[in-house]
Amino acid sequence: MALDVAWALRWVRRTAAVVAEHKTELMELDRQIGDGDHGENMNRGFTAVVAKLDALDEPPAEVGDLLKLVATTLMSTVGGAAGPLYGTAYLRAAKVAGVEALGAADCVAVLEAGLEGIVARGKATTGEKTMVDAWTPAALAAQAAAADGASPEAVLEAAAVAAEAGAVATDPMVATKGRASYLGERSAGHRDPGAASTALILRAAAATAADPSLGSVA
Amino acid sequence: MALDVAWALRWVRRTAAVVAEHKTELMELDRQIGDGDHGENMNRGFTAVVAKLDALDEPPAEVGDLLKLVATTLMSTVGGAAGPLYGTAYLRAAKVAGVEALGAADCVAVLEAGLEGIVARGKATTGEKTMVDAWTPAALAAQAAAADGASPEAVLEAAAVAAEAGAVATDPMVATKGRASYLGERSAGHRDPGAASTALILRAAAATAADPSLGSVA
Amino acid sequence: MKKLINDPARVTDESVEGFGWAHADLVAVHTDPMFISRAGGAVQGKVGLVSGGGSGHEPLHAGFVGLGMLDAAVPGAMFTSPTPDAIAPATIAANGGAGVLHIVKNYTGDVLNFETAAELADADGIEVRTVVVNDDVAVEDSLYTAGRRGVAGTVCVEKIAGASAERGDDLATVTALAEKVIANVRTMGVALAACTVPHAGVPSFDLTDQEIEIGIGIHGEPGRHRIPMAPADEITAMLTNPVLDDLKLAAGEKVLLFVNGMGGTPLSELYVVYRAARTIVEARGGVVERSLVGNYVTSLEMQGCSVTVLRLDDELTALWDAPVTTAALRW
Amino acid sequence: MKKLINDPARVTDESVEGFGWAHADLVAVHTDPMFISRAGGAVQGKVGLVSGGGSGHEPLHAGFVGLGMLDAAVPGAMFTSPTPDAIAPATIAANGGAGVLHIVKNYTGDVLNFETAAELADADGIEVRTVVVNDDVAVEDSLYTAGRRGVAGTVCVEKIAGASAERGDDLATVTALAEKVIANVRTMGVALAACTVPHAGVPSFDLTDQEIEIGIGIHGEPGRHRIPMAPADEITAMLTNPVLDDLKLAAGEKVLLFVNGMGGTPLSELYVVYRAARTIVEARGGVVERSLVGNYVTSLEMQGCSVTVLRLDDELTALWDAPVTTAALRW
Ligand SMILES: Nc1ncnc2c1ncn2[C@@H]1O[C@H](COP(=O)(O)OP(=O)(O)O)[C@@H](O)[C@H]1O
Ligand SMILES: Nc1ncnc2c1ncn2[C@@H]1O[C@H](COP(=O)(O)OP(=O)(O)O)[C@@H](O)[C@H]1O
Ligand SMILES: [Mg+2]
Ligand SMILES: [Mg+2]
Ligand SMILES: [Mg+2]
Ligand SMILES: [Mg+2]
Repeated sequence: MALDVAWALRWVRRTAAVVAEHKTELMELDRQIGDGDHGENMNRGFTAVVAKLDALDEPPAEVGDLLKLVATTLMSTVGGAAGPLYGTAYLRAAKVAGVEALGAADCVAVLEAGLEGIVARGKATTGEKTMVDAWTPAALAAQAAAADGASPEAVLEAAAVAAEAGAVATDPMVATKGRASYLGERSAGHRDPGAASTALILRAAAATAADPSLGSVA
Repeated sequence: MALDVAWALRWVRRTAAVVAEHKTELMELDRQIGDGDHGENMNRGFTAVVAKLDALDEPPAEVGDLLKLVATTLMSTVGGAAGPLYGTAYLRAAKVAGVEALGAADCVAVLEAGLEGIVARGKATTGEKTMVDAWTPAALAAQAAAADGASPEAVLEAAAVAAEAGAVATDPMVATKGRASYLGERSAGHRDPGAASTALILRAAAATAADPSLGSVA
Repeated sequence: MKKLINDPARVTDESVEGFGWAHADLVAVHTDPMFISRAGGAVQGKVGLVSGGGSGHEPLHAGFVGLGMLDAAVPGAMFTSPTPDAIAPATIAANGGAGVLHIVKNYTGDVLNFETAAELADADGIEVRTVVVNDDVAVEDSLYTAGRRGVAGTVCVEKIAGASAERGDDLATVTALAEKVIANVRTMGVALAACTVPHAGVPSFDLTDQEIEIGIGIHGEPGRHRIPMAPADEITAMLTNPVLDDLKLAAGEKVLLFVNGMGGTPLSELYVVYRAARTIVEARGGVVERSLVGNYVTSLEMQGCSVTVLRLDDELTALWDAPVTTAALRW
Repeated sequence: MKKLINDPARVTDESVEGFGWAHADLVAVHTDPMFISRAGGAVQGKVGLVSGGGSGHEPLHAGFVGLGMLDAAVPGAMFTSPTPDAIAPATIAANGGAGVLHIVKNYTGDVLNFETAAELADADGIEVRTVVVNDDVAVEDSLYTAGRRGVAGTVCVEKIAGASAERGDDLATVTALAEKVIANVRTMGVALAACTVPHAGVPSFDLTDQEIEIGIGIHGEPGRHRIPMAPADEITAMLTNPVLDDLKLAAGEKVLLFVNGMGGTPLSELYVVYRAARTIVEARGGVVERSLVGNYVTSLEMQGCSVTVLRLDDELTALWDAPVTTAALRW
């Protein structure tokens, strides 16, 4: 199955559904080491994205066009730290997705571009207990899979697995970026909410790639 | 035993001790239908009275002088509604206690004068769920006892018993005076704190009259 | 009970001392007996304004001492009206030779203590008039009861009478204007959570997480009735309508709309209530000419608010707008 | 959770609408995107001041829009920084042709969103400078972290930069003065009880009745450490000493002492803390020249306070004293 605009639409809708489903979980994570709004912020953003999609008369021509719509919508509705960070991630990803369908190499490029966007804005590196700790292993795993000649679906699956592992790996970390850094040592022992939402987003990508029924409008 | 200044001193000290002992109880009663400070107010007042007594080089000549000291001290330290009310009660009582020792008739006069003072200031009548509902039966019982030729001690005992019954009788009343009146019907089912403190004061009078060991400085 | 205090018995003293240090340009604090007067002392030839009452309602009354408002304030113990031996010297300190007006909130304790103090001041040859504020419509009024409580409307009385005195009106005029405000101001309040008096250590009443108390006073007394928690618009209607009914506000009449916080409610929520109250006032034809939103007559950290409406005419509006320089109100 | 709100999703909109109605003489409220600007609009030739951040800190920032302070404020959702599409138009509305200063509290979200907005405004040919307030000494500062938070000291920056802009200083001068305040202001806070964000419905952290949280921010984040409840004087020392140490205050230096309430603490307690803080400052040789006590940078109904010290010189004192006419601060 091609990772075309139809898939991208399902990916985004699926992401919105999953974020809504995990809203309280993300808020609780943020309540532990932040200010408790991450679930609310992400849900507000993706709800707005879906509203925009519903309003489209015809789907965008290229995957990149869709990602750009997601980027601008998140930037103007999410707020907080996650808004500009995810917004920039989708924006950079959009730039390298000017195709009708993503091949394995495109998937890697999209993930790398997204990561670069987040790092460019947030100046965080791995180990600082942020979404970077989910994005980085995801991008690396995608590269490796693609190098082994994996299919686009398999590349996304590898990325999702790595992102999920990366999110779990933030548990023991002491935050040095973002709101959690104010807690110093007390931030250890909690999962970073942004890393958790990143895992949800990338899992949604892999799941919709593997199962065409997921994310289609009911 | 004569109800002289020595007794009056013991009465006042005993009152202070009893009020301190029942402070939280009086506050809880006031919390139910008022603003919860009656115990605090009374305790602040009688603590100040005792301090004044301790500072005296020689005891006052007449019972009235002592009651006047109590009156002015309560007025300037109790505050709230109880301050001026009890202050006036003791002031009026002092006027009719210009003797070295109270006889049965003096006891009746003191109680009547105290009641008149409270009514003059507070304009309450019986049944309005105030201290008047403890003072009134006390004064009436004292009159009756004196008419039957009872001893001063017996007159005070009759007054104390009646005051205690009067306080209990305020439970079902709906307050129409004082802070409790703001509660309307909801004030029923609670004892009036001022009536309760009146019962304590008059019980202390009877108890110290009956038992010379009570209220003497430790 | 967790409070930023040292000793419950000293909280009022320490708080007033801190207030005096923070606002030395405006006020002078006197200790035993404790009262607060204007830094400059009495203004010669001006009618003096004195108010007071139990502590725990800050910024009332000390926060309103200054140009255009009070000349002296007398704080009692927490929720306990002050004693005559403090009110009397405050009255003397406020006297500029033109007499003194006592602004008393209608509570038996306040009324009786100010009454005695007035007698004492009178004995010193000071002419004292007294007005009793009773704006709380939650309490049924009657000749045979203690009558209505004085609550948030007191701010309107102190501001307008203060402006009258400041412009040089005589005692009779200042008193008449204070009475005019009292005749035209009404208030009703709600509590979402009770407050805890330091020396008591327990909440002044107990509310579950699903209940609110309608018709509360400012001393943590329970209210008239208890209802299930409701949206702000509904609660505001329960406060605003009785106020407007009691005022018999006619369409086209101008008003001051005052939403007062009880101390523990965020400002953002007070503006939500203001929005709802204003919508109701205007739906009934009232014209909101002036507004006040904030914590002015509080009940320690109680959560809740009250809605006050003052019927305005040009004279009252002008006096409300007159300059005021106090710790809590200035323009 | 009991709050005077209707719908958690609409509380900010309704609150800001109410604010606009209550202060129509001072501000104009714009909706989607939502921001508050001066009633008169931008002042031609004057440097514009724009600040903003998550809601729930009222009166910050909207309460400081007006003569002598801000030209526009941008409220985000509760505790969530606003988005560039709201900050940019606010910046344009504040521009009087002399450029605009963004006053940003140091939170990743605020910094990033204002950054993007500045780029957008710049694209419209508006010169934008940005200062980042980071006065919270509870957070260890370092090149490798998000750095210190911006908390109550923001009021000092907005007041003094506002006075500078109002007297006609150019963008470079206004920016330099804002930076000077930031370099000389420090704050530390404590929470006795957490607040509850409407859409969350649960307290932002859990404290027992015997614990307090030292070093909290203004978004209900937990603090640096948790200690047993203590008397106000001890708690105040734990806040004031780190502030003075970090400021390296020398004997004889003049300061502004600012005790800020977090929203749910009675004013009387804030004055008890002010008294304790002032005693400490003076014991260390500091000279308290100016004071501010009240709820200015809040965290909804959180119980607690913060102590802020600003080192003053004659220029800063004069700018602090300069006239200000806003909903929350006026003299
Ligand atoms: N400098 C940064 N670089 C990368 N990610 C960051 C940075 N700062 C914060 N984040 C991410 O943002 C998440 C918090 O997002 P959110 O709660 O929506 O914003 P806020 O912290 O402003 O409330 C964190 O969990 C973290 O993953
Ligand atoms: N008008 C009145 N006449 C007689 N007693 C009154 C009157 N008003 C109040 N009281 C008494 O005062 C008591 C309350 O005293 P207290 O709590 O010390 O003062 P406050 O009500 O001002 O807090 C009531 O229980 C009642 O017995
Ligand atoms: Mg957050
Ligand atoms: Mg009482
Ligand atoms: Mg009382
Ligand atoms: Mg946030």
